[in-house]
Amino acid sequence: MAPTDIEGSSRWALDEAEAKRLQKEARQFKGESLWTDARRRLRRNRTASFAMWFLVMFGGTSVLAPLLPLPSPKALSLRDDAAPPEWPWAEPAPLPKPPAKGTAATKATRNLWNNGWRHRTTLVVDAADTAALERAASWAADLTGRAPVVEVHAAGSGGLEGYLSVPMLRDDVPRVDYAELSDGGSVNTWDVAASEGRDAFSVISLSLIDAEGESFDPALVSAAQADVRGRRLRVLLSRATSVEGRAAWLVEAELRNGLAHPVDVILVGGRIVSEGPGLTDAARSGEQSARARLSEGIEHADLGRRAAASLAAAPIDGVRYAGTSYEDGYWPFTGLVGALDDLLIEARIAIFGSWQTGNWMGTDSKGRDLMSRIVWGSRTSILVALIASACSLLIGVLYGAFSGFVGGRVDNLMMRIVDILYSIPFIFVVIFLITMVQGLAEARPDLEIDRELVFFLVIGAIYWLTMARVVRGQVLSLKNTEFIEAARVMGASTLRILLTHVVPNVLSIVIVYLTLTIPAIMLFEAFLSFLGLGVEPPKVSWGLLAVDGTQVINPIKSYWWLVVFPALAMGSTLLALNVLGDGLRDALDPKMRGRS
Amino acid sequence: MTSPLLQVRDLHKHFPVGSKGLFGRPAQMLRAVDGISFDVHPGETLGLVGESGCGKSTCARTIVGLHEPTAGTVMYEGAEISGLSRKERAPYRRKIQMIFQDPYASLDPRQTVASILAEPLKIHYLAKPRERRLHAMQLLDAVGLNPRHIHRFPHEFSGGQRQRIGVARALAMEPDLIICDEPVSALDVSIQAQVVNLLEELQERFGLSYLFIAHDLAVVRHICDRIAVMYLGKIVEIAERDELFENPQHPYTRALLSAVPHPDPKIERTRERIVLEGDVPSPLDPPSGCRFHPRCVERGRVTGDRCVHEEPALGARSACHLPESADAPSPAAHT
Amino acid sequence: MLRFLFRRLVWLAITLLVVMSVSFFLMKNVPGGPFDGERKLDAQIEANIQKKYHLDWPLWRQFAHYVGPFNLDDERALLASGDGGLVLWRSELAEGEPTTAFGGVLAGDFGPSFRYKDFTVNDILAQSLPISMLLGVLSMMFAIALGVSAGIASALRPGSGIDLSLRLAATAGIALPNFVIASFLVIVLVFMLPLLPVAGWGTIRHMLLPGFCLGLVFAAYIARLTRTGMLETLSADYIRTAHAKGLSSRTVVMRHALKGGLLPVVSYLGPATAGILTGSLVIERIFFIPGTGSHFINAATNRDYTLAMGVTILFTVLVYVLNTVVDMAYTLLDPRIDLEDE
Amino acid sequence: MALLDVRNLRVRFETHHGVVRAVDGVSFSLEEGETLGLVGESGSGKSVTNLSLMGLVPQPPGVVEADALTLEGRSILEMSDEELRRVRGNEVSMIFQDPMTSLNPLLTIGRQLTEVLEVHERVTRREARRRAAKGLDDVGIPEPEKRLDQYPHELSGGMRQRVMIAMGLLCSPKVLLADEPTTALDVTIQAQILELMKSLQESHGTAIVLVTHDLGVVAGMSDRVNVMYAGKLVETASAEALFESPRHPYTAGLLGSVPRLTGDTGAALDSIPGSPPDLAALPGGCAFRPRCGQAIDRCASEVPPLHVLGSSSSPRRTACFEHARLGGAAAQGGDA
Repeated sequence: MAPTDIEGSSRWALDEAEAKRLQKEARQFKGESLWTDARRRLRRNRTASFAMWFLVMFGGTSVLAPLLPLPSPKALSLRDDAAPPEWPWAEPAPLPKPPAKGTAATKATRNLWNNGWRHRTTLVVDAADTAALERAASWAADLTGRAPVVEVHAAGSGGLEGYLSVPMLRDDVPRVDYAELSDGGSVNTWDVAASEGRDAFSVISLSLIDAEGESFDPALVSAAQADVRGRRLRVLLSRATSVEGRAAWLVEAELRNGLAHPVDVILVGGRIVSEGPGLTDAARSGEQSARARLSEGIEHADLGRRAAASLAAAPIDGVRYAGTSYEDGYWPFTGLVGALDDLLIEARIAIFGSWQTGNWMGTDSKGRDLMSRIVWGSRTSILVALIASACSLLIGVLYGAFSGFVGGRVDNLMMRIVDILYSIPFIFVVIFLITMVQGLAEARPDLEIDRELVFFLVIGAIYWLTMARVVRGQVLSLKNTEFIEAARVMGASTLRILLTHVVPNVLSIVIVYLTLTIPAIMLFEAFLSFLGLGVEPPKVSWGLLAVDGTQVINPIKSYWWLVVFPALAMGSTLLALNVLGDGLRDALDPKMRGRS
Repeated sequence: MTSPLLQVRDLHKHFPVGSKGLFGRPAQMLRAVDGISFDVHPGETLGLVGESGCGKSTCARTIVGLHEPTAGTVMYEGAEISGLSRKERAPYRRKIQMIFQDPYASLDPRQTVASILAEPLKIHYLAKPRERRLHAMQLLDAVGLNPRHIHRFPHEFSGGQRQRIGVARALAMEPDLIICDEPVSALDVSIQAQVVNLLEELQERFGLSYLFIAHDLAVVRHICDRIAVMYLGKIVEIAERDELFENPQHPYTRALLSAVPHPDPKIERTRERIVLEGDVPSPLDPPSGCRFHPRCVERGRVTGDRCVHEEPALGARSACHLPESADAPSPAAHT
Repeated sequence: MLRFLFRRLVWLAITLLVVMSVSFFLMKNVPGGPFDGERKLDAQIEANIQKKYHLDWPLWRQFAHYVGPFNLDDERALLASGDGGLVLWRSELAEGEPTTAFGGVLAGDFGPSFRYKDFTVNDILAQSLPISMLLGVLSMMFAIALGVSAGIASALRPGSGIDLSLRLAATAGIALPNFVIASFLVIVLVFMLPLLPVAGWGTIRHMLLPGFCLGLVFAAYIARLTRTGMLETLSADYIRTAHAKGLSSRTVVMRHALKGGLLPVVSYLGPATAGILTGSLVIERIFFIPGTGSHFINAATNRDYTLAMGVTILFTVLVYVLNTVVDMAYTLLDPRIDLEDE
Repeated sequence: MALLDVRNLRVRFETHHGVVRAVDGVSFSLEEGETLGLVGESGSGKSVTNLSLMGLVPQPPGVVEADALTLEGRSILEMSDEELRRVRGNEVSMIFQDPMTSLNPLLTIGRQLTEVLEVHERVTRREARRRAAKGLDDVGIPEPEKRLDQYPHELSGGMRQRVMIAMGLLCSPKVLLADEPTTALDVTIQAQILELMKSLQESHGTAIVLVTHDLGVVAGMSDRVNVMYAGKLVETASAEALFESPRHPYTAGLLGSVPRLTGDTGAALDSIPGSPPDLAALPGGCAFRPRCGQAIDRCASEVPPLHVLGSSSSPRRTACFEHARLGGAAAQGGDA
């Protein structure tokens, strides 16, 4: 039973040398797999391929949303009524009065402030002529390392008033980035979870003393606070005090307990003289590195303040610091997507500068640009669809495959449960559950229930039924096909049969039903949002947009754009998904091979 | 006589069917195979014939281990192989292989011919990947297909060619015994002859034994050395080929032989046919006594109602209460 | 048939028990109950309320109280039978004995509404259910009529212009959310061509638009099912036989194809009923129809748990029963199906 | 005048992969009471020929053309839908291969039988039912009255085929088109059905066109046999002559491929090499040439027409150049 009696056998008419030669020729006779065949047939199906291209474009728009020169989807305007669409070639409305000196970015004006894309630092320049303005711009570029967006207005005095805006990216936010420390930040963590009870808050009081007797820069403390906020630690109080005759800052930080991971020490530029509970030895000896942090921290701190501080060095007179906007222009993601978004925003600034589209689809009643909201809303809708369908896929495939493969009474029982879930108005139960969870989340914020995640999971949890049925049917019929029996006769293990025969053959139908589940889930998201149980404002999703549309229907004034555009976007996408799903079903059905 | 390769002893296979209670109690048993015994000797072809539902396919599946027998044993070279675990059975898997009926369903549509043919070797960790491909080409060559086509997919072959691939797959592990489950029933006449010839050629070349299951008596006569006739889960007659065709003993065998139309109008128009009445009874509720008695035309020759009450045992040749006779009429040999 | 009904009943009981217990225990565990109003209540009042609604009881007892017509008010009965106090039926209560409890879900009593303090859930249901039922039946009739005729028209000329446009319309009907369609129709039919009233309930004219909007999605599904079913039967061998018998095309379609072609539609009616109930949540809200759906949504957002649970349980039973009826109707249409074989 | 006359029948299907010529120039005629066998492998166009005789080829994608396709002198191709309807099931009826799917599973046997009578003969329901029961009785179904109220799934395969035959014969048609009537059945049941068809033919005098791939069935049933290959008629002869001395290499190969119940078993079967051609991409010339052992150069370029061989008393024709060259000599040798 050694393998040799397969190899060296001379019983074959075709000897090995000849076989090797033929093997090279065999490459010319490569067959066409069912997948290739399906791809070809899908391409030939014009409606389906159109739908596919449409969806690719739509998905691209959604992913590349930060790149597009759209107004901010969340910046409010002080207008009190929804504005109708304006034609792309229409004259822009005259600019409102520029913001007064020193006012912050909260005041909404037209182009720049209102629609600020993430953070900007803006300097206002009174310049005699364009050349002076250009000098100012190049100075600002040197100062910030980034070319400013320049807007010019005629000043009342006959001169020019220029707005030099420098877009600020993630790294420009005033914060201290310890991770970049060169002299090693190993001491700057302490383990909070180790020493605290679960349900109590504790206040850690830390006094920061300037070791050399220098005075502290208040900006550093605020930088520390910002950072603290980012770390889920809240600074309650910071005040100057005196310890051993030296100036010191006392920072009392409220720590939320139960954090399992290490937390960065938030102390900047000082020595720890006393500590509350929970401070470990490692943190206690943090004096040295804290100082190092001090210098690094400034490098990374607020671009706006640096600009403001350098005003004296400006080559021209009349430069004023107008303010810094820290307000996000959209809902930032964290992690990889967030990093990608930052890149896209840089690209947007490089490509489009300050130019952005007008309200081509009008605005909603709060003055937010509708087109932008549709694009950004698609992100939410896609996210819901992806997470929920992944959830339904997981449950459905596992349940269906298990039921089909085990068969018999287990299968009977499992499918009966599916039948029942199918036939009861499960959605009522789900809505009931969602409200419960929302109630729980509101009442017990300490449980940190991620409501959106729960929402996604719940949707996913009810859309697995069809998938389970389909997969089970396929597995059941596959289980009895002769090629699976052949594999069994050969002695293949169940796992092997599953992986090499069942999965590839079930995959196509799973893909089809996935394409059909996604639109169903998007529809359900819209349905729940409509009922006020889904995504919550100020976040935007297509469901919410559609709700906005239906809510302003009245006989007196027609806000048709609020109904038409979201409906068009949603309808065409869902239609395309359905058409693509149907097309895939035809293309992947081996029975349809050879037919049109 | 050489010692038998395969011994089947009193094999039973019953399936629970029918209405189930709230929590799934089986109601009835379908007696697909109900106590059959036979041997297959090295180098021989044993035919297993019968009409649909007689249990011949179930018998094949039970032998190769697709079903667990309800009772009885299957022995290979004297060692019992029924009831073994998958691992224990592995060495015998290589020795007993199977060819299936439907050339369209028996090949995984998503695998290339190369991977279909390499699969048995992969499962048993034989040969290296490169050698497996060479081996696949040799197999294709052996079954009369172009070895250059190993990268093609099953749907790119015709029905006859696919059945050849199925044969090649069975050959891949160099088995001693191949169970052929209606291997030519789904094929056209001209293709059927090709595959029958191929099977005979391979048998000679590799010294194979076949258990050949079919409903077409003419094919069975052509390829088999011995033939067992099944009716409702039982073997009613088993004999050497020429014996069976020239001198069939059991009334059912006789009826079966007489029912086969001859491709010759002269014979067809003159011969007498035994036309059985009615349909095959359900294996859920087989008739008492001799299972063939409700349709038997020679029942009158047995005294009393022995046929109704007493089940005839399989004697040297047939399972019938009638005495065996040497001069029984053979409808087949009517020329 | 009896066995089938019995099995269905057992499954219904299991389903209900699961639905009720999950939602009941969740509801009890969610803080911010119905009486956590804007202002803090006096401790005494709170205790009274607790007592009135038996919130001071252990959970299992509250649940048993909610589910069944068990006598849990009578402490003596409980004591007398040890902890098997559940066995006493309410009828065994002495005449005139004061009771603040309700009959329990099994007795068809869903208890008091937590929000509408003067109403019981039953009151609200009695008032709103007929409206929802009327709307549901109307839209179902509409969905079947439109869906089946569109499906047949499509299937008789596959590939034709009619077929393509009907299929596109069906896909659109499935793809678009019904509230979007409703908004369009309201703009056009109510505001632009003032043919129909905008909202409310009462006359036939009030029902047309909501019924249409609610039924549209299901009409689209039914049209698809009919088309596929009809195409499948029309290509069946027995249709060829029917043509070979010399039957007219009309007879072939009406007598031989239609029955088989509509079988998938019949089995879809069960899920469709559930879908219509779901859809009514939205439609009733858009058109300000005082149906059960509106109450359910209000209850869900206001945490009126008893009302929400009452609606959920009622609709579960309703849909379940309808499904069973549909399954039994199916056997009348298809002689091959044997319910005992399930 | 022949009962059924077919001259140069052509049926093609226009698919996305090209035109499939399912039937290409088939001619034959059927006399009263005669049984004509139509033999070929799958895809040879025999079933389509049968369907086109009744106007049942789906159009589109099918296109049916013929120089003549007449039933008792009336052209079937030119009939209106109404006329065609009156012919179907009445003058010409049909039995299909699979009795499982050919009966409507949702209607009772009785309903499916009586509707034939209701359409073609103005009879009352009661009368229709009586005749349906008699029809079932004629085909040997026990308890016909009871069967009328049963559904097809309650009957066995053989019974269902009997029902199909009863249905076909209810209006005493002149022609019965049987499309592989016994292929789906077991041999013993096949024997029953064939016996039944023979005896019914004798009693009703119906002409039968029997489409099958089973040479044994043809041998037993038919008077004359047409052999089809790739949509063309390759040989036509009386059953005796055909089985005695097949002239076309395909016919010969087909007969050689069939294992016999008698005679020597030692030798290998004379199989035909290769597989049937793709009808959408036929080779030029004779379609059988790639599989033919006797092909000559001419076969590659020209399509051989049907040559008449033999005497006028037993007309036989074959579409092969080789036999045309041999001419009458071979035919005489064979008939002698």
